[in-house]
Amino acid sequence: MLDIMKYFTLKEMKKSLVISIWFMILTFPIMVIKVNTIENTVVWRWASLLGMGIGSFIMATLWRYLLERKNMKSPLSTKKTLQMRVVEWANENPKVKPIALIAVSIFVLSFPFFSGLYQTSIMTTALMYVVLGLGLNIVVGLGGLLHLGYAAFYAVGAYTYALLNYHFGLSFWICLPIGAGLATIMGILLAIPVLRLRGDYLAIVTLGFGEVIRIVLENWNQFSFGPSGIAQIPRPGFFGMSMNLQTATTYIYFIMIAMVIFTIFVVRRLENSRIGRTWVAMREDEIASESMGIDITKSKITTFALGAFWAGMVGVVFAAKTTFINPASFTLWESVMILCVVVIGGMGSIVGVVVGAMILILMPEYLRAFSEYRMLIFGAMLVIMMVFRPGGIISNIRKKYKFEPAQAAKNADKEGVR
Amino acid sequence: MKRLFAVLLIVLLAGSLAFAGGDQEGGSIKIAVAGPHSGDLASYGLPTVKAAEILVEKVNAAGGLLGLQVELVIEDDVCKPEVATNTAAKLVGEKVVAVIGHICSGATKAAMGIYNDSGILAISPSATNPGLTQSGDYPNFFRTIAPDDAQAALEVAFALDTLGLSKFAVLHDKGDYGKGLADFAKLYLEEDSRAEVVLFEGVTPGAVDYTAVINKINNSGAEAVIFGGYHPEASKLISQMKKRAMDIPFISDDGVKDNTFIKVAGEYAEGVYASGPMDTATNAITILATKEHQEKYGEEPGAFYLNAYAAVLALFNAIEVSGATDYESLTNALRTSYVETTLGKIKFDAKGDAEGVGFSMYQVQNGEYIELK
Amino acid sequence: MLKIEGIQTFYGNIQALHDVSIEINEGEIITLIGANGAGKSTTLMSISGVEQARHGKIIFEGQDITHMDPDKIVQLGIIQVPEGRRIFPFLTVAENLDMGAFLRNNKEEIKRDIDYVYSLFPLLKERRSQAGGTLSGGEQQMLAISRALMAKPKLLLLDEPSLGLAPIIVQQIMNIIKKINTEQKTTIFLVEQNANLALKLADRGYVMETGKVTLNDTAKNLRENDAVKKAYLGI
Amino acid sequence: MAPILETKNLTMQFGGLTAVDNINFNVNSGEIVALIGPNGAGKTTFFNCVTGVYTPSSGDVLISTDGKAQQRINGLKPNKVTEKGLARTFQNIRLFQNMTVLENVMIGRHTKLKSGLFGAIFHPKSTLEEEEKVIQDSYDILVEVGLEKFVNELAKNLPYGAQRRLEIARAMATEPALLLLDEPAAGMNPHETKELDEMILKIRNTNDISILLIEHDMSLVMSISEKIFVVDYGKLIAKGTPDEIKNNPEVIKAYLGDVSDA
Amino acid sequence: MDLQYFFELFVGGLTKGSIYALIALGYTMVYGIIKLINFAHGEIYMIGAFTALIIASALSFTGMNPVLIFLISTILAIIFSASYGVTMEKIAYKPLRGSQRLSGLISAIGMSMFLQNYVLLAQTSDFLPFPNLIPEFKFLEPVKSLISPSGFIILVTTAIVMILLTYLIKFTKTGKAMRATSQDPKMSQLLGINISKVITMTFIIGSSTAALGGVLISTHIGQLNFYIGFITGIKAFVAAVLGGIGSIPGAVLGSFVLAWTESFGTGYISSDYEDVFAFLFLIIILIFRPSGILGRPENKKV
Repeated sequence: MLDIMKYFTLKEMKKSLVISIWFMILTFPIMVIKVNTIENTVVWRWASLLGMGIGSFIMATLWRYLLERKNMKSPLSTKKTLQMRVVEWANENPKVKPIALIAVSIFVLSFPFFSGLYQTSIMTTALMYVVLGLGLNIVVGLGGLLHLGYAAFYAVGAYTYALLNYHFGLSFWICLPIGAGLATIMGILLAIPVLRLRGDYLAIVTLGFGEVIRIVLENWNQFSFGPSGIAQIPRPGFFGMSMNLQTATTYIYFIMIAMVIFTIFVVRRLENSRIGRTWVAMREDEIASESMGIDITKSKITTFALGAFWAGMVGVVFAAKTTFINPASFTLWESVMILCVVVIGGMGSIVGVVVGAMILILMPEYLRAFSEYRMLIFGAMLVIMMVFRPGGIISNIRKKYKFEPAQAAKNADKEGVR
Repeated sequence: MKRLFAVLLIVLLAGSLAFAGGDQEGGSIKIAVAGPHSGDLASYGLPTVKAAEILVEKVNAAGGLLGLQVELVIEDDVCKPEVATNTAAKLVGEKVVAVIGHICSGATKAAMGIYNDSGILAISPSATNPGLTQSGDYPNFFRTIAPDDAQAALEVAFALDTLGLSKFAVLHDKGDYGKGLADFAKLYLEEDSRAEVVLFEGVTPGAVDYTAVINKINNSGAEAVIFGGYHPEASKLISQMKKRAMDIPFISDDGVKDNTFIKVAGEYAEGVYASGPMDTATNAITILATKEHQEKYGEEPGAFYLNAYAAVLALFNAIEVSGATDYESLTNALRTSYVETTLGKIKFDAKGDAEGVGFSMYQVQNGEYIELK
Repeated sequence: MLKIEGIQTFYGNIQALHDVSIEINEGEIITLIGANGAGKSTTLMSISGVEQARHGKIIFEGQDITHMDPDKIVQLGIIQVPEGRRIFPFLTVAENLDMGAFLRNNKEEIKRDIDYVYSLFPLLKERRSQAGGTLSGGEQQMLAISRALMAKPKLLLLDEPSLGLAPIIVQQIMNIIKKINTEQKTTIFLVEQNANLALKLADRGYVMETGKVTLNDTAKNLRENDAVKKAYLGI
Repeated sequence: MAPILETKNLTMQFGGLTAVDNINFNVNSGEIVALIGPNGAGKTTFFNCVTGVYTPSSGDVLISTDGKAQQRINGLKPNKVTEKGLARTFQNIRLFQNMTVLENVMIGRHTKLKSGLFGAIFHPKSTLEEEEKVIQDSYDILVEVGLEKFVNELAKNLPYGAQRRLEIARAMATEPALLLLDEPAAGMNPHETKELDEMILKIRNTNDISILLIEHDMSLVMSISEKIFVVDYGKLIAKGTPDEIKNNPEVIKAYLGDVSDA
Repeated sequence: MDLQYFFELFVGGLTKGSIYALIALGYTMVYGIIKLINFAHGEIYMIGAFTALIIASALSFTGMNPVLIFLISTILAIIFSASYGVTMEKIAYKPLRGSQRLSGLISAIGMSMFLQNYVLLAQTSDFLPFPNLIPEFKFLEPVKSLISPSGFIILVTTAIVMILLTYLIKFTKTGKAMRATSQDPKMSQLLGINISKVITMTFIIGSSTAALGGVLISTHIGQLNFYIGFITGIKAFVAAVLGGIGSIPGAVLGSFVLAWTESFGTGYISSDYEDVFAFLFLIIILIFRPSGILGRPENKKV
């Protein structure tokens, strides 16, 4: 429908040229002149100017093409998105589902056995972010409360296990519920002061809360061992069996698989329950929700508490997986990354969060091939994804209810009933 | 159900993607360099990469080790424990012989367990946490830097015995290196009846202004400042102190004994004391290493470059001496065989700390660190 | 003066206007009536260039303005008073009026026009240093019209000026609109839901349904049209 | 019997501004009552005081539902007021835009349901039955207001008139004793207004709900209300039957103007 | 308590507050217009400082007068930073207008990461000394222990910038257009205001003050690297929210209040918890004034 060739006309080329000249000037001091004020040397790198010019020329053309394509897409809403087509296709072929399910199960179950330590390890990390993302999704996606201090709850879980194990020798399985429980309590404690806040004000307060927790962990040596952290945290046990690195990693992988399934199960049920509906209503309109008899205070507290629950749980696994924790793991960037998982995947959507976690956690790992450029590329990818897919990768679809024709027949308009 | 299906499908796709990155086999010796190569701490990790690159290039040009080429595997851990475990798992998969790194003590601790289980040794140029060697939990760990407690002891002794001061403000940058050091300094000062710690505080790294802390030092009546941390904070502190006409001795550590500090703090650096490895300035290898860096990268080497250079040299030596690349022979060689490095002639003790690295105090005089004998 | 030829405008993926054609002559009061969501406001926004038409043409005084930027269109003399009045709540009344004259530079003329609108609405003069948000609905509507007048419109687009106002205020507003039309010779394009009111005031009218113009005639004829009577006049 | 809603000397001040000034007001069981007045006269503020969005500065809001004794509800939170049997709609539609039409009504049923966290996660029989019932009940309400064909549509995609009706349906779902409608006919054409007129009457007649509405559309107000209160500048300036109001000179001066022309 | 000590802390807070204010202004202006937390604003500040460093060093070889070098590099830093700000808006924010707010936030986060690493790769990861271009002058004794010369210059510059900005916003046409756009962009369009131009203008002004801040602060602390923008940016953002985001006097007041909290917290309690005091104070203020000190109360119209 839209031809890229159109961008090779003289007029369009001129536009691209102007843009590339702009970029050449813009990046001139930083790209071309390299100074070293320690040595007092200046190096002029003219080659990078040329590179910049060519690169930005191509990018400018491509960018305009893609942007226009994105803008043109809208009127033809009849054209199905890939997501819709996959869902439809799956619906039309009922046999596909069980087969795919079995295939996926086999793959998931056998993954650690053919992929090696590293793959298993990063996949476990990705799975941890799936759970974290789903937890934060309750607060941000469903409850509509922008939360930038989520890593604090994660830290609560991790420190719970590390400290209880260090002082009392409590095992992973005992600490798992305790960590989750303590995080939940922290969630409630945070929720109470911020009840009146909204939007960006809420964001900054939660950000502050996260930082406060981290700074306390950093400075309160007697309690948390400060920045040097806690080492030698045992990996989870399995009826006292001793495990080598390989089996232990595999074992944690399976714990995470189980946890992901458990989380999806619970979050799905919550989402479509009376409680879940109040969260979404609260997100949509607080005043209207109150007028419908919803207790906003209670609703906010439950979202924070339930969101924190998952973070606490994953925190315990985190401590067990890395065997070492210190406050450096729970910075603002951590909270931001989890938020990115939710937004990039598609807010409010479970599948979206899963996809988002996979992309965001695995992408930097696979970008390792680009070594020092990987964070540059990652930053650029975030921008590009948001520009071309601002709603996230997977859009959330509200649950549809089916009504028997007999009921619908009361008013005899079957058209609208889907 | 529909969604679950989609979820699983995605896992499948992601997994197969993950699988695509396989590893290749070759007739080479793989050595890893791990540390922060991006993010805020990159400046402490990248010099190590450069040291390794220079030495590997040199050794390969000369025919390699044991007749094999040396291959570098460089992995970023952003100084985060959780990333370090993944990095470590990847290096295990890559079948590296040894790791030069990690840089931060926290990340090192997280990774060491994995290396230990897989029979890989690591030599860190910068992880100073005493527990790494003293706890005995990490038999595969070596380092070419003095642990916090040793440096702190030296600084305290210097301040008390040589300078004869008694009231101290102990500051740190809240990081695992700086705070660990400051904690020990405080401990040793308190053990000594001559000394009094009038102030013990952490400064916020990256903050733009330390006026309040400086006011506080001023108000506390401290006769000297002992600072644990790196040079950026140190130079901010010292220059703001001097600009405010506060001229009391400033004693710091290895993280500050860096030429960058003098360049950054300029005239304000004059008179600052710092502890650091002995005889680096006159050491021929050190001069060579600095020159090589200048030639290859056109700039002065960064933090821990010399330590990293020493670590790589020690490793190469161990490989050549033992004639093997297995864990047993290498650790054995590291512990028994002396090698000439940028830090002097060293070998490692049973716990993994470098022996033969003499530590002494330096002072900035006329824009240079001068060793105080 | 203004000629709209078969424009089609989209809101994201929804087509809001299908082949809408309207003609306005100088000095006329033209009204566009129709139910909520019929596309009346979209038509105005397309003229003002805020929601640009994807197909079709809008010609103003012989100039194609279909794809012009909104500020250029304002410069040509097409000013809109949008639905809901949209007073800047934290600017004072006087500053709101200043904003109306944003594109003008002749200080004297501006001064004269301010005096003129204060004469139309003496109440605004009293409240000139009060924040716009503190005015009542009726006062806000007056301010909105005044603000538009400050731009010296040749063609004034009014979107639902009666919405949410007490009957007595609605009447005042309608009288003022008529006055502006006769005194200032300003052409007026009035979008209204209150068809009764609009057709009393207008010379000609267009009827819009689901994004299409279905009828167009003199106001008088429209008022007597049975379909219009039934659907819009509530008779 | 006590009136279903009564206010005594109700006053609401914002800073120096008195938006509601000493209003005495009542709605008896089964009545349709209208509250009219110029823009900015304090009608919506009055609504907000009654429904708990604002806490009145002074005076009493008293309600008596199901023949129970009067109770004072000043300062109760909106959700508590709703639980006591008052439901409302909003001047500028406040639907849950990204939820389906059915879900909007289901939210309205919130206070009538019990299941909590445990129920949501473990799906005991009671929860499943409750969910099934709420879906059916909500659907029935949609049928009642003629919106069943939109059942799975997102609220934001509904035509304007349908959105207004959905708001009423949602309020109805709370099973109120008194329904407060804030300009329900705003933005509707005469045809839609007429349908609304019928709907309101039907709601009152079949469900025995009292109705209080704010409205500018005089044809609607005059045709369905039994009692009209007129406010101006926060003060009550008149009350009476539609005929009385139409001929009240003060009301004409302040509000109606020449009615025949509007 | 010791009055001299109190006064020292007070003045220390004043300097620090001025630093925050220069950056917070840009945050608050951009937020006011496009309701976006521009996470990458700190990076603009960093790029401003870096550009000044690069140009100053390059010029220093020509043997030019240091004051002239300082002026040229500052002006160029401002021009380049403003260009970066504008380009960033066109690439990362403009296509997102009308999408959900969170998308813009993520885009800004991505931009921040990108710019950090761009400078890291194109220049260096090390700390570089910032040439001291401001002619040194020494205060006499009572002042000397209160404030450093560079601190004083920052204080004065902030005051001048504040006055200019207030004038610009209150009385000029551009300023009025900015205020109108922040209140109702669509209506502003209908009155002939070119919104894109207003947004561009906002980014230019915001980025310029950030660049000016970058140059002055780097002179003050004498060093910089690619990461300096992040922490300072967060602090400035906190200051902007504290004062009431979107409000220009609010940003300045918030900056001072934040800096004093930190200064007195450090002075009388401990700098270990410097940031904790800052954040706790923020939380307490927001509990009692949910829109910040000078913020407009959220319109709870029903």
